[in-house]
Amino acid sequence: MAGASTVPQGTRDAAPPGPVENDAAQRIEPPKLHPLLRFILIRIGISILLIWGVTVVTFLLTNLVPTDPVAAILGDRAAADPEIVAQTREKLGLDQPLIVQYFTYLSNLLHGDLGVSNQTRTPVLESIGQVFPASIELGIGAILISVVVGLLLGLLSALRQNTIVDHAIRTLSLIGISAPTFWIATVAYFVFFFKLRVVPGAGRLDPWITPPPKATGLYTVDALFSGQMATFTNALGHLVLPSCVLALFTIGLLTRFSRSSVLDIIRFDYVTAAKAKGLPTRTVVFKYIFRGALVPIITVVGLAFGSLLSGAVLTETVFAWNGLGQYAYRGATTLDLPVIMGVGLVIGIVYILVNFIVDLIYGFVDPRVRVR
Amino acid sequence: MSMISINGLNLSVTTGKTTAHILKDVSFDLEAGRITGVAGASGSGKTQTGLAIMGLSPAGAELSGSIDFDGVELVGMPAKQHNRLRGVQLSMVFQDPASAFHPMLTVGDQITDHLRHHQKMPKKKALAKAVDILGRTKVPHPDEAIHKYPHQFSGGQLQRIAFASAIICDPKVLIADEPTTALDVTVQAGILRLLRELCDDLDLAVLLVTHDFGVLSSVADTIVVMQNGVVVETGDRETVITAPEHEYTRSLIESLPGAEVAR
Amino acid sequence: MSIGSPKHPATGSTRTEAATGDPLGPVVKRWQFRFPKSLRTPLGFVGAAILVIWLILAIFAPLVAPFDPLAQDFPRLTGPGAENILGTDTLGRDVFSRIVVAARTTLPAAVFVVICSALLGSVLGAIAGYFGRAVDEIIMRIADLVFAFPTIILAMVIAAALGPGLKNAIIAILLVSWPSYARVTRSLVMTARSSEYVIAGRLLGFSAGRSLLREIAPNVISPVIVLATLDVGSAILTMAGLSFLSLGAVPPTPDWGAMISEGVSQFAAWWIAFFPGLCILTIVMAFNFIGDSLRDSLDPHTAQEVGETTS
Amino acid sequence: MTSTDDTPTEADEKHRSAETPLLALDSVSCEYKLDGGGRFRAVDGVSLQLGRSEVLGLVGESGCGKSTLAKLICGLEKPAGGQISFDGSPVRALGLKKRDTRLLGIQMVFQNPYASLNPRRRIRDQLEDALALDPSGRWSVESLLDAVDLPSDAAQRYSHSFSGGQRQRIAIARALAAGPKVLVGDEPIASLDAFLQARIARMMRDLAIKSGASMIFISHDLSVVRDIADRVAVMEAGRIVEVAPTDQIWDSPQHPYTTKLLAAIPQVDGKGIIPG
Repeated sequence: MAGASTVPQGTRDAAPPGPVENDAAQRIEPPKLHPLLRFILIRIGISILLIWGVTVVTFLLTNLVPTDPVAAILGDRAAADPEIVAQTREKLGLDQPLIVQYFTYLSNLLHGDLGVSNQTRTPVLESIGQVFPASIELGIGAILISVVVGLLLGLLSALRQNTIVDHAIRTLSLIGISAPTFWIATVAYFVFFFKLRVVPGAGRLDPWITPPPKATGLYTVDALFSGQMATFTNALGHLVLPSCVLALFTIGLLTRFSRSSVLDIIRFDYVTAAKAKGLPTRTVVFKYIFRGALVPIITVVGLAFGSLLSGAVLTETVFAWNGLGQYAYRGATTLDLPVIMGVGLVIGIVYILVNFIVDLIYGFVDPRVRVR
Repeated sequence: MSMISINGLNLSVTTGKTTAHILKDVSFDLEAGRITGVAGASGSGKTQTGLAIMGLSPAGAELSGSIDFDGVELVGMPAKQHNRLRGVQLSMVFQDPASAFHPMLTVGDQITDHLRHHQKMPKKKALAKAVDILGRTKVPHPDEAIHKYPHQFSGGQLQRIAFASAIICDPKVLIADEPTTALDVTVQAGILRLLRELCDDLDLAVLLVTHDFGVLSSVADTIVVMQNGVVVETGDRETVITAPEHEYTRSLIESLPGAEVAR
Repeated sequence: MSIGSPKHPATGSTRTEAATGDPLGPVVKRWQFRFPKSLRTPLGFVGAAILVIWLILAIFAPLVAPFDPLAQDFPRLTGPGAENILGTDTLGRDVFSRIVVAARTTLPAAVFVVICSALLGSVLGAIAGYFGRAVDEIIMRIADLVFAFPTIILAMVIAAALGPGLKNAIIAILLVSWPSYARVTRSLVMTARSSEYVIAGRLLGFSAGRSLLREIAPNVISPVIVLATLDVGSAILTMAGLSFLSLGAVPPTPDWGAMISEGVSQFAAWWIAFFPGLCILTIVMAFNFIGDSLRDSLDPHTAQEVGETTS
Repeated sequence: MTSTDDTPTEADEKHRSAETPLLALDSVSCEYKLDGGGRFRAVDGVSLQLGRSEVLGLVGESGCGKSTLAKLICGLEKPAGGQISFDGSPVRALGLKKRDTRLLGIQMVFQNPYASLNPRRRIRDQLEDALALDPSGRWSVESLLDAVDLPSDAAQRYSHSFSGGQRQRIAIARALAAGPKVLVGDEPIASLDAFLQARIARMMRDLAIKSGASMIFISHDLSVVRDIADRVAVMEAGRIVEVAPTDQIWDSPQHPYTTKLLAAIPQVDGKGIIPG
């Protein structure tokens, strides 16, 4: 009975600084930095360490492996002459102790010197600078497609768990991550260009169209800025097939991952609580379920970017897309070590930076990191 | 007249090829201004009874029988129609307050989104009402609380916020599923007192699901004892606790520590 | 009142949950072979079937292949037809024979590399996870360094430095793939190490080795097997990628990746690239189907550790 | 109630502390690092003694440090300060070493019955591991299972075929099999169905005392502790605020926090009185 309950003397846990919580506070030595600042500083530290580690890896691979750089530079005939070899070694600093060589290498890197291509004799960094925007354009196209499609398919699959839709999406995504991207590229190019003629041919633009004035190096963006709509449409048309092909693998990856994180979230009480408030399905799905699943998904987008970079190296050649990938492909097939190492270094650093940004987004999105 | 009248309610859940009968011929009433406590061991179907009223039975569930809510039949009601009752007339509070709130949304957002949806109330007005309601459920500094995130509150405070969210649309029925189980004993008393006050002041029909006879003895007006999906005993609080009729109820009460001393 | 007596009044509740005989169900046999049961899904079945076909093809390749895969006996670039059922390549070799013979190197190489990296990675991961501190830091920082590169990029850099060839490609893939095992095993071992049954064993005086081998290992091994199954697929893909970059098996050895590479410049002769790619697709798919079915049979938490990503 | 039959008088209490206690904690502290930086003092200068054949109840609310204290006693946490001694030997943090044989007399029953048994090993194997430590040979696998009311064919099974209450009884059997002198129960009944809690707690006390062991029973449930403990220690915010014989705690609590805890327990009397 209501009447039987005794008169409250102020509810204990509600009284603002309750005695128990006050004591608990005394037991905590507060962190010296704001958690978000600490989080960012740690991420920066880790990224710098990793980038340093990447330089060590590329240096060691260039210097410790059986392939003799001197022989590669000199060619067979000159390499047979010990005197020329010795001279070259000295010129390249190869007679120095390894640690000295590393610091020379590092200081060269810091001055933007990634070495010179054995084949073309052009500085590696310069060439990378020229082809980099093409890959960025392709990468952005592919990541946009794969994030949108992957997340939606994953969400759909999870919300329709164990239905025919779910099974179909799961099977397709498994097939998607099973196909070699460079093969899909070949087949897609053959079908859509060679047979059906629904997409434009290789390259970033039709050969008779001049590239837009260079600002960002991304043809679509530059064309828009300079108001050349015809060039823009053409560049966009050329972008469609390569980015879709490149996105295929990451779509599979993201679909599978977002499905499992959504299934994870659905089990939480707060989803039931949202339903118990009579909110429309749309709100429950997008405000509650999707937002919860987003945090783990964000981190995977960083990983997905890595597979995009790998995919680019293997597919750009097929589309004659003059980017980092095609540059790397040429370097690999001619065993041009400075080129390969340069590309490896640059991609490693880009990948680390992307993951750093992804971590920051994560930190800002999740209030448990952001708010003390 | 009863606010909710459950009559011959059956619930079976089919997963794959197996069908489990969760509720068998369950009947009892909820009355406005009274707390009906449902007791039972885990797996007795007490939680599923509450979820059935809310229309939130698990996937693969089949309901039969009747749940009459103020003249409206809830069993077999179309989902959309049920959705218009949820949060407005039927509301619910969960066991673990830490997991019943979305960690990435502010408290103010979460306790007003159904108010804004159902009553089309503008955000500003809704938040003002939220401050009001949080004060009523004795959450400290309500005007600051609405801008905070769930992890910034203790379990007891979050449960008070959950009660605020449950009553903000002036519901007629409140289902409290083990609302104090996750809390410390000193915090529990405050939450029970809040539940009693809300029930009396707002004339709520409360369904209190718990396995704790101490809780039932403190706040329940009527006690329903369930075992394996069957109601084995229904009666007023004092009778069920001091003179249980059914053997199962007796064994439950006798298994409590120090029960002899209490009598 | 007698304490702890089974005749305590609380029997009401114990009657439902206790105690004797039948409610426990049948006793489980000790070494039950569990995999076939978890493969009893449509995907698992399809995967197993495809894999069996490939195994048969690879084992009996010399009998299956109609011609010498290296012999340049035929007109160049003939489309699929009666004699050369999948056509001929730019040097007039039979595509079908080359495809079948290539399976004999790809399959064992992929399985070998996965077994090695699973062993290496999970042993390192278990050590890191169990002993923690400096050992953990060293092992996991090296792993992080590998993770700092996209897989194929690092494999490409290593393979290029070592020089082209199947052996070097295998070394490269081994070097880039062990860290995922290390990471998963470490995390599983850390969870197990702090779980109460392992602590109970430590309190009974188990040594670190005994607790790792007898208490933890049996609970970690199946997720590692699942990961390895999924990983055979990625190993085949990486190997094909390296061959595509001319960093895999050296010509004229038949190799799927290299065949696709050859086909890229021969669009009109689509069959040169199409069929080897189909081979890669089906066999990777088989391993992914099997791995996915196995993964679903793990408990949800462990399945999450195995993860969706093998980037 | 048996627990009150042999409740020590105050004189007994003094006498007992005069001889060397079985387990003694001397101003023990423990700190944790927090996730976002900062530190948390979980246990703050705790001194406590446990006599022979005694059941000590340790009560407090969540986060008060009672579980950390249990880990410290078992050597599973490294103390930031103070000493723990068991039967004359110092308790040192276990780390990665094999456990000191002199400390094998401290065994523990954990909170979560679903994690305390190895899912991949038979119950028999797990019990035999523990039996190997007890030279007296007073227990066998069968007699252990019988003592905790389980059929002897349970030995052949894996843990997944048992309910939570059954698993916890197996965990108790395993701890007893090692022939402990001190049995530490860290919230051993908290995950069980309410109607099983008192029964399992009484079973633990009964078996511990019968086999000549002492027990530290950690719980947030004061009424269960009252049922089975000889003495009760009340813990608040990392400190022990009051230690006294069980009846004394109930009848004349000295510390305001003890009073508050006791006042918050709802009575099962059907009178509709909200405690506190």
